[in-house]
Parts: sequence; structure tokens; C-alpha cells
Amino acid sequence: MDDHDVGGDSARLRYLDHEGAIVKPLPGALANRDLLIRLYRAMTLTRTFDAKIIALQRTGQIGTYASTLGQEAIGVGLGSAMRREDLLLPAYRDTAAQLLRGVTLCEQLLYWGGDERGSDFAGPREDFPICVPVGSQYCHAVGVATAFQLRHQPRVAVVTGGDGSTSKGDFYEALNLAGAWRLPVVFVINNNGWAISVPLERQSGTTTLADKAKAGGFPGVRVDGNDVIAVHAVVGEALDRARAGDGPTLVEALSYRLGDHTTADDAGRYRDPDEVSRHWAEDPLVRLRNYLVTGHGWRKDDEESLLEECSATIEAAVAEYQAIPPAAPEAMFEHLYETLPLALVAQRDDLARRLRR
Amino acid sequence: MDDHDVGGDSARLRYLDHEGAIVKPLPGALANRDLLIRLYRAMTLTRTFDAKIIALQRTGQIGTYASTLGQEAIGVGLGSAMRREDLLLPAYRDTAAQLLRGVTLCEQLLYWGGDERGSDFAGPREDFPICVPVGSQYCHAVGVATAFQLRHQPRVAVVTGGDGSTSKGDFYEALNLAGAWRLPVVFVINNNGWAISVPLERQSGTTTLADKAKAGGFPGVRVDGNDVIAVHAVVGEALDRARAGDGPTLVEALSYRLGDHTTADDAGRYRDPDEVSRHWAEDPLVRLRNYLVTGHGWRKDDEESLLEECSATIEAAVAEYQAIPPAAPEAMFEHLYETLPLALVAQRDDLARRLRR
Amino acid sequence: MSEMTLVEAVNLALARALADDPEVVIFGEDVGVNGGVFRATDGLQARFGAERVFDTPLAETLIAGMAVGMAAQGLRPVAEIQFMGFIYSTIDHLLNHAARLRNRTRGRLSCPLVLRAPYGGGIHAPEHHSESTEALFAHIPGLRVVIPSSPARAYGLLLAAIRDPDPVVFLEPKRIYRAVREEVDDDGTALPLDHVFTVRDGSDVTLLGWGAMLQVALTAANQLAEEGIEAEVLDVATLKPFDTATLLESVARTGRCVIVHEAAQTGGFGAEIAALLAEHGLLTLLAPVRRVTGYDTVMPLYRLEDHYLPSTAAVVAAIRETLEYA
Amino acid sequence: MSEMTLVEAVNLALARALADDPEVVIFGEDVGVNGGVFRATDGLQARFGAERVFDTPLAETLIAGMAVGMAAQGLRPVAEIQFMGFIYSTIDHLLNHAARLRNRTRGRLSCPLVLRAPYGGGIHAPEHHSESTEALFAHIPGLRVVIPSSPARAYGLLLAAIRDPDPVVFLEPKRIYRAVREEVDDDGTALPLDHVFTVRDGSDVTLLGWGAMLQVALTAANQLAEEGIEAEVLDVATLKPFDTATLLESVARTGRCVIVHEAAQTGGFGAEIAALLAEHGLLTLLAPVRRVTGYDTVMPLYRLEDHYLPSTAAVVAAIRETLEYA
Ligand SMILES: Cc1ncc(C[n+]2csc(CCOP(=O)(O)OP(=O)(O)O)c2C)c(N)n1
Ligand SMILES: Cc1ncc(C[n+]2csc(CCOP(=O)(O)OP(=O)(O)O)c2C)c(N)n1
Ligand SMILES: [Mg+2]
Ligand SMILES: [Mg+2]
Repeated sequence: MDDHDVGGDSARLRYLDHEGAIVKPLPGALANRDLLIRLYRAMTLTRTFDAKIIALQRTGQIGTYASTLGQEAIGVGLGSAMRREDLLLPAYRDTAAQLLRGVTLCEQLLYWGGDERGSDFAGPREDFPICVPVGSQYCHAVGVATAFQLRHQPRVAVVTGGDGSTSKGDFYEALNLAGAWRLPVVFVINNNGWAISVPLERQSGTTTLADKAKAGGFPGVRVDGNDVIAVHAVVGEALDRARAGDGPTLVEALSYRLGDHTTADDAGRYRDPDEVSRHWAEDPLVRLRNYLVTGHGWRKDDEESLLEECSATIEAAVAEYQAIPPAAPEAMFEHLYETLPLALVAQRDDLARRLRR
Repeated sequence: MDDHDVGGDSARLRYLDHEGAIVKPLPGALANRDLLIRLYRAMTLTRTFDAKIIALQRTGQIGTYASTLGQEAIGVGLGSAMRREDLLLPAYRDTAAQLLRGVTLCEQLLYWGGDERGSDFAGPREDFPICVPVGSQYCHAVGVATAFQLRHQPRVAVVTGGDGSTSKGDFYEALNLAGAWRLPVVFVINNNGWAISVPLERQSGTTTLADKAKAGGFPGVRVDGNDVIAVHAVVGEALDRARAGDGPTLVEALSYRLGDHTTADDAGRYRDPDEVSRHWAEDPLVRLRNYLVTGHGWRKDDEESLLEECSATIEAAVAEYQAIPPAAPEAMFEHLYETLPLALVAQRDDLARRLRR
Repeated sequence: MSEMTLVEAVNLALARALADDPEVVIFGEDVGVNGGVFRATDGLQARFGAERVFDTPLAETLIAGMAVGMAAQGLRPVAEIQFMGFIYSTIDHLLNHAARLRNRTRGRLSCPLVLRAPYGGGIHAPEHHSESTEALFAHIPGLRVVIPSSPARAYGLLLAAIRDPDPVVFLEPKRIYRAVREEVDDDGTALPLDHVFTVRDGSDVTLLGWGAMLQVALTAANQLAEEGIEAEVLDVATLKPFDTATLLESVARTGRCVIVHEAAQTGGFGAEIAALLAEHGLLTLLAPVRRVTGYDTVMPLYRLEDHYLPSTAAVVAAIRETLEYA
Repeated sequence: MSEMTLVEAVNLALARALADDPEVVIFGEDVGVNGGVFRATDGLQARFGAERVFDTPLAETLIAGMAVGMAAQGLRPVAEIQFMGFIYSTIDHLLNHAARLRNRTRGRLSCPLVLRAPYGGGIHAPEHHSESTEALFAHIPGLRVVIPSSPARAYGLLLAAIRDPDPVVFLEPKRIYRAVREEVDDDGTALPLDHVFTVRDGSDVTLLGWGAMLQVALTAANQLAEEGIEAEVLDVATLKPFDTATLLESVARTGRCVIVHEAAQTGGFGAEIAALLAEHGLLTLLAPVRRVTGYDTVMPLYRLEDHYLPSTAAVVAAIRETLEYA
């Protein structure tokens, strides 16, 4: 990690500035137009999808949702850096990362639409479902990483969480184990400045969250979380280290939550709108688009056809979602245990009887 | 904390070397014969008492006990540095610290003898009872410190724990809060190298436990925990900082558990006896005694009369303890709630009935 | 006297407690500027200052543990856990410390804390946001477990909980946070704890519920009243310690008992009530006791949650079945 | 076939599971070199290596949480919590994750973990070392709660728990870890889970117990047999899911029921058993159900603990009272 300017309070790895100008030469592998366009497409799809989910929520067609607005680069960056055989343990603000992992739009709609089938991913069969209880995922991740280590598999567990999640004991217990056992795990913290209404300075005794890694005795690095190239690079390096047996890394990705905490929240109650406006200037999509326009000949019609394609993909997914009838109520008994215990048969029958009435 | 050589792996504040020779000039306040003799007496009383409790345990007169053998300087150092109005939240290996706080020998015998009355301290009325669930005490301590801060009282909460306790989420959650709110609390970690059978290197991702303070964003210092003068000095400084509103400190006191984990443990199963022998050379009592002998004219008869005095004090306490009849069984209902709820009256009466049979 | 919702009554009681007793402090996640995700603490920080009402880091173990430390110092901490689904990290501190501190120190220290949490299903919330695990707490010696079922009850019981010298887990049925409005008199009068309230007289069957289920019970009772079946409805406002006398007295008259709760059936608090009847009310029972409860499954995500929760129809059916015994 | 104690049978089952299934791993505090503070894992690290049997840091939340991660990966984690008094930090992971992972993912992932913990009083242990809070776990949908009452039961049930595809909390009555020796055949045969075992036939009263209380129940039964009173004794080896059929069948014959457990009474698992009788056995009951249990107090420190725990005399007295009903 020698080429990063990490450590200081505001130091963080960045390749593109807010306007999309190169501030640091891209490493060879990243100066690849196809890759960059892939990242841009994914961010655009995420943002369009995100907006659609919110619209569906507003009209009662979906439940509470946690928007990734302005933070798309984190999920896209880490998801694109991971290998298929790696394993993601996502928090609830990981629409982008899940998309990159192959969780379908329809599955994501199902989940947020209040249906367990949304977590039965057809794609990444071993990835964890979204973790709502903040911080639990870190302990699961070190368990997964322990399994990889015990089996001598060259796989890495990637676990995500927010700035607020770093206050939970689970986080530290996992950091300590990861450091003590040099586990193949990467902790990616989306530091979006807020945990619902609590700003970072009330949340944490430390100024940087990368510093938390010191409690586990392993490296913590800061990256501009709105620079998808930087996120991809930093997570990629951390994955390499982990895969090589050199242990865990904590990546603090600095971003900003442009939207409300969830659709159930009203950030206007506790947050200065000027602060939000200022952060729009750091939009990860604009930044990469500008760079693609100047550096890779991305044109207006490329953009337009991308947007159309995203809309079409999303509309198809929504239609697919809406066509899925609710599961039979008895489904709540189906996967509770591998085999339904006798003790529960009467309850299932009771439900069936109620339904017939 | 500028005069300490903290930071590096083996760096730690020390005034006396293993033989009791001065390796660093004592600050004025500590070059005081009366104080030093007071510290030595307390360490001697602790050790003699400790041996007595173990003897009582071996003959079935007391329950499981956690010996402080070899770690007396930590409790004596911190206990002597605290003010009466400060508040101690002890773990279970704090015989020395409790003695210094004014918890009587008889009360300690009662507690280890399986009687709640041992935690009804006549002296330090606000001190917490011993905390057996490892790590809980850290959260209680930051609660106490919050109360001090809210009331603008110049008081400090001092909380102790072992190296193993630094793996619990409670510890980190408390560190983070203490750092974020600059609470008047001092964390004293007795790093005796072992958590029952688990050595520090399996326990922790970090090499030093002082490093854990970095997760809370406040200073962590290392001190030779077998040098009572150094412990007294470092804790004293931390108390001053806290009292002045400058926030928390973590003190890692390096020591060694010369005995078994508790009377229920057999360290021979997991620990090299040579390792133990080596650590006897660092005995905190011998060290201070040597210094008193060479520097302050401590004589053989001073030592003998001290030992006699300790024995007499302890024998008197044991006699007092043994004369206390067990509490009435109904006592289990007495302090459960301030007033016994109606719902429990029948149960208390049932017990009374059983007793009369 | 003014009309208000349950969550407004909670807010009013908190404000009253803050005004009356300088030792009362309120804290938790987002309870400060934001006023709580359900607005239970709305406006309190502005009115009483950030030394009385403040946000903590996102750490439930800490919230419970620091409350123990503060309570031992004589403060009256009223801590909020944002949803019951995140309360489990507090059990260690509640069970091992809060509920025992007085006992362990023979009364030298005590632990007058209140841990508030919204609980229960029925609002189409995300995963882990619809929990009803009150029974876990009702098993812990030294605790009180209190659940209001209406605005007036919320006001009076919360004041009582805060003034109580021992630790109280106070669970607020979020499904009815805003469902009904009721006159509440802000006169600082607390309601009795450790008490089961009779909210409807009847002689045919005793119907017990708490929280949001009390409304379901009452609706069922009113429905059956049209056919001349009179249910006596009891509001189990304090689960622990439980008011056995009121239960037994009622069932002695009615001879029948139906218990409603949304928690899973096995080991739910309804089991304790039924057990008390099996022990002390057997000779008065004319029909088997019935529990109408959530299933012993994980509460499904919201598309199916209504199939999990006890419905009025289910309660009515259970009462009818109970009455079939001659 | 050889004679052994309960803790030796636990050790034997663990060794057998390690030998039979390469996915089984054992971890917790002091389970490695030290072989566990009660020697339950004695010699296993030496025999199976530190990749199969290893110590963790002192962090119970982590132990449960990492077990979830490992189990989801197809390992068979068998984790130890050193004493039940320190198990509460695991509830969040057990309830919110282990018990739900299969359900949440519609069977895509599962969680075949075992969490072992010594539990119960009676060994003059220090504070927080004598807990019996099995009821907390028995309320959690998706879990199994299993408690052996003898060496043979420990061997067969632990093997079953490890092989079970879902999460199991396995509680070992430490009071009888070394109290009795019994023939145990190390043939790898598991006992059935979800089953209540009839350990003594009788027609006068049904007596249920588990863990260390089963011995108390049996002693009481044998004592009463001298007077011609025949108690049917049931060993509730799996509390959850509970084998209601065996309970009801027995009480249908005896008409009377006494339940023994050392946990606090209110909300203990005895409540569920009594409730099932109030619901489904009422017409067969000839006398009120009796619970002989710990009090709803904090278990006192050891000088008084014997006054807290159910005694043979108390069980005998309860049975006699039950028989007084004509
Ligand atoms: C253990 C737990 N406590 C509380 C909550 C309620 N809650 C959901 S998100 C959230 C804030 C999380 O903030 P952060 O970790 O910064 O993530 P962000 O939402 O900003 O991405 C809270 C308090 C929860 N889900 N889990
Ligand atoms: C939460 C919790 N888990 C486990 C235990 C059992 N236990 C008691 S002491 C101990 C080791 C503690 O080691 P350390 O913190 O280093 O303190 P030491 O005993 O060495 O002073 C363990 C595992 C406990 N008391 N509390
Ligand atoms: Mg955040
Ligand atoms: Mg130690």
C-alpha cells in the first residue's frame, strides 16, 4: 500500500478530482476503457434503479428502502474488484455491490418488497443476505474467513458497513480476531458522515475510521469513496493481500449520504441542506463521466443509450417483480428448519385452516 | 505524559528495575518514604491475605478465589493514586485495589465466601462490586463517568480488567464513547499475559494493549505493572488529566500471573513452569523492598514486624468472618426490588414454610 | 386535558419526567435533534438541553451498560433502543447487572433505569423490525416489564416506570403509536405498576392481552357482545411482576380464558398466564385455556405478516370454541 | 462399552464427531490446550490438531457470530460458552441470525451450529456461574434446545445435535458432570431429538424434569414408590421443539403433573408445559399442575444456593399435595 497517501486526517487515495480530472496517474490495469465503462454503467444502473425503488416505495409498491444515492462508487468499486468465488456480506445500503455480485434487480425488489425469496439469490449462492442488525455482519464475515482459512481456499470475505456500525462491539470483536488470526477478510466502511441523524464526530472517538484497524493490529486505509477507480484499486489490493495470506485490511471509503437515511426518514429534521448541496459537487457519476468524456470519447448519445438501456432493464425487472404473486402464507413454516418438527405441524395446519375460512 | 518512553513494543515506564535499583529519578512527590512504605505495607498485606484466602479455600472455608499473586503493585498503585471521591469499578482480581479503597478484609472474605453482604461495603459506598462477567465493567464505568461529567463533578471513574477482557465488545464500545465524549475515566488493564489458558498472542491482534486506545482516539500508556511507583505515577497523571477535563487514558500495566487463574484452575496444564519461574524474578514486593532497604533504611525488624502485623490483621478479619452466621435464606427476597412485589410474597412464604419443615 | 396519540403521550410523559426530576436523562440513538425515529423524544432536546437529552453512538450493549453506571450514581436514565430487534445485545447488562445490582450489594447500590423500545409487528417494517420478545425479559428476576396499550396508559405507566426505584423494560406497541387518539391529562399522575387493568367487564370469558393486541381483544369482545357474549377484557400492563390475583379472580367468575399475544407461542408470556391457571385456577376452569398468538416461526417479511399476527377473527373463533364446552 | 461420567461422555461424543465428519470444528475459550475449564474438550486438540480444535479470544458475541459464518460455509461448528452466565451476548446472533438464516434465504444458506454451555447451580460456584435460563432460548423460533440428564443421554444427544442441520443450543448440567457414571457405548449412535424420554413408568402422577433436576425427580419418585405411589418420570431432553404428544399421553393416564426445574419460575419452561396441559389436557387433569422450581429471585451466592434449588423433599411434597385431590 506504499503508493497511497494514507494516514493523515484528510489523506485519502484519489485518482480523479471532483471534476473528473486525473490527479494521480492510473495504474495500467485501470486505464482500461472497457473496465471504466463497465464501472460507469454499473453506477448509472444503480442510480436509476435506486430512483425507481424510491418511486415504487412512494406509491406503496415496495417497503422501506435505504438509498445508495451518491455512494454508488463504493459498491461498484468493491463489487468489481471481487472475484466470483469471494463472498460478500452486505449491509443494507449495498444495492450497487449486490448488483455487481449478480443479485438480480428482481431479487432486490422482492427483498425490499417484503418477500424472503429476494434473498434466495440465483447468482452468488454463498453470499450472505442483507444484514439489517447493524454490525452483526462483521462477526459472520470473520467466521466465513475462518472457514476459507481452515480449508486453505484462496477466497476472501468482503464485509461492508457504515460509519455508525463501527461503534458496535461486534465490529471490534471481529477486527481483533481478524488481526490475531490474519484472516482473509476485507472490511469496507462506507463513511457517509451520518448514522441516521448522528454525525461522525458524535459517533466516534477517532477522527478517521481507518484508525479503528489499529485495535486489530492491521492496516487501515482511506480512499475517496466517490472515486470508483480508487475504490476498485484499494479494495483490489486488499483482496490480493488477503488472498496471499497477508491478512485483513480495513478500507474507509469517504462518501456522503445525499438522500434521507431511508424512505422512512426525513433528513431535513437534522441536517443542513447547504451541507447536502455542497456534497453534490462530489457526485461519483459526474466525475467518472467527465473523465470518460475527456479521456475516452464518451459521447452524448452513448450516455443517452445507456440511460435508455438502464430504464429498459429496470422496467423489465419491475414487471417481473410485479408478476410474482405473494408466497403462500404456509411458506413461513417451510424453511424454518430443514424438516418441519412435529411440534409445528399443528400450527401450520391451524394457519391452513384459518386461510380456508 | 511526555516523560514516559511509551509507544514501542517493550517500552514502558519504570522507575525501579527488577533488583530495585533506580533506573529513572523519582518525581518529587514519590520520593517520599512514608508513601513508599505505605505502598509496601499494602502490597505485603495483599500478598499475605491472598495466601490466607487460598489456604481457606483449600480447606473448604471459602469458595473459588482469583489470586493477585505477583500483581499486587497494580491494585496498590492505582488504589493509592485515587481520591476517596473517585469511584472504582473492579474486576475479580482486585483484592489490592479494593483494600486500598477501604473495602475491609472481612467484606472481601464474605464475598468470596459466597455471601452477598461482602459487596455492601461500609467504606467506599459508591464503588461498584466486583464484576465477574468479563468486560461489563467498562460500560458501567463510562456510565459513571457520564454522571460525573453531567454533574460537573471533579471525580474520576477507574475501571480495571485483564488482557483477555480487551477482546470483549463492551471494552471497545466503552473506549469509543470515552474518547468521543472525553469522559473522566481511566482504564487500567492488568496485562498478566494470560486469560486462563490463552496467551496474549492468541488473544489479541495487537502487540500492545495500549494500542487499543487508538480505537477510542485517546492516549494509551504502558507501565511496568510490577513497579508500584510507576503504576502510582501513571495512574495519578491519568487521574489528573481526567479531572482537568482532558478525557480518558488507557493504562496497560504489564505484569504476570504467578499463580493459577483461580483456585479452580491448574495452570500446569497449559503453561511452562520455567516461564513462571522466570517471572518470579520480577516480583513487585522484592523490588520495592530492596529499594526501601538500600534507599530508606528498611530493616529486617521492620519487615518482621510488618509481617506480624499483617498476620494479626488477617487473623482478626478471618475470625470476624467466621463468626458471621449465614444470612437467613429469606434474604434472597430482601433486596431484589426496593419493595417486594405482591407477586413474590407467596414465594417468600413458600421458602419460609419449607424452612420450618 | 387534550387528545393525543400513544407516541405523543410517551413524549408528554418524558417531558413531564424531565421537568419534574433533574436526575432524569434521556439518551439513545437519534433521540436528540431527530427526536427519535418515531418522534417519541421530539422537541425534548430543544426544550431541556443536550445535557438532559442526547444521542449515543450506535451501540446497544453500551447503552444498557452505561445506563447501569448512571443509575448506580443516582441518575434516572431513560434509554431508548430504536427497535426491539436490536435489544438483544442489552440482555447481558439487564440480566447480569441492572436486575441484580441492588441484590448483589444488599441495597447499597440500585438501578432505577428505564429501557424503552418500540415493539411488535403490523406496520410493514423491514426485517428485524417487528419483534415481540417480551417473554425473554419477563423471565428475568429483578426486572419489571411494562407495556402500555393506549395513550393514557402510556403516559401514566411511563411516569411510573421512570419513578420506580428498580429497572424497567418499557415496550411500546408501535403499531398503535398513532392508531388511536385519547384524552390524556398531563397532571403528572402515574398509574400503578404490577397491575392488570380490567378494561371491560364480562362474565362469559376472560380475555387477556397487552400492547397492540388489547385493541384486537376489545374489538373481538365488542363483536361478540352483539350476540350477547360478554368477555371480560384484561390489560396486562405489567407482565412482570404479574398480578395473579386479578387473573384468578376474573377466571373464577368466567370459568374460561383466552390469551392473545403476537409473540411466538412457545415460551411466550401467555404460557405463564396459562400455567398460573393450571396451577391455581384449575377447579374454576370450565373449558381449556386458549392462546391466540404468533406462530413459532420467524415473523415473515411484511407481505405475509398479517397472516402471522393474531386477528380479530382468530380471537373470536377461539372464544367461540371455548364457549362450546358446557 | 465403558463406564463414564457425563462430562466424559460429552468429550467422547465430540471426539466421535470430529473423527466422523471432517467439517466438525470445536472452538471457544480455553477449549484447546486446556481442554475446557470442565475438561469437556480434554485431549481433543492434541488428537485432532489446532485446525479442528482451537481457542478464540474472550468474546462471546464473536463466538456465536463467527459460528454463523462458519456454519453458512458448511462447516459444523461446535462452540463452547464457558458458563451460561456469559451466554447472553450470543442471543443477538442466535435469534437474529442463526435461527433465521435458513428461513431468510429460503433454504439457500443454513446454520448447522451447536452452542454448548455448562449450566445450572449446585456446585458452589462464584457469582454468575449458576445460571439456568434455558427458557430464553426455548422461546426462539428456529432453534433447538437440548439438555442431557445422564452420560448416555449426553453422548447420544450431542451427536444428534452436531448432525442436526439446524442450530442447537446444548446445555450441560454441570452439577452432574461427575456425579454419576454410566455405561456408554461409543458406537456413534445418536439419540432422537425433539423427543421426551420416559425414564420411569408410573400411573399416579407424571413428573417432568431435565438436566440435573431429572435425578432429583427420580429420587423423589423412588422415595414415593416405597409407599406405593408410582410416578411416571419424563426426561425433557429436547425443550424446543417440545414433544407435546408424550406429555399429553402420560398425563391422560396419570391425571396429575408435577414439573421440576431449577430456573426461576415465572416464564420458565415449566410454564409452557403447564400451559400445554391447560390447553390440551384440561379434561384429563384430576389435580392442579404443580411447578417445583427456583424462585423468581437472583440465585443467591453459594452459601444460600441450596435453599434456592428444588430439593427432593420439595418434589415429594408437591406430589403428595397433588395426590390429595380426589
Ligand atoms: C444494532 C442496530 N441498532 C440500530 C439499528 C437501527 N439503525 C438502522 S441504520 C442505523 C444507522 C446506521 O448508520 P451507518 O452505520 O453510518 O450506516 P448508513 O445507514 O449511514 O449507511 C440505525 C441506528 C439497527 N438496524 N441495528
Ligand atoms: C464474559 C465472560 N466470559 C467468560 C468468562 C470466564 N472467564 C473468567 S476469567 C476469564 C479469563 C480472563 O482473562 P483476563 O481478562 O486476562 O483476566 P485475568 O483473569 O488474567 O486477570 C474467563 C474466560 C467470564 N467471567 N466472563
Ligand atoms: Mg453512515
Ligand atoms: Mg490476564
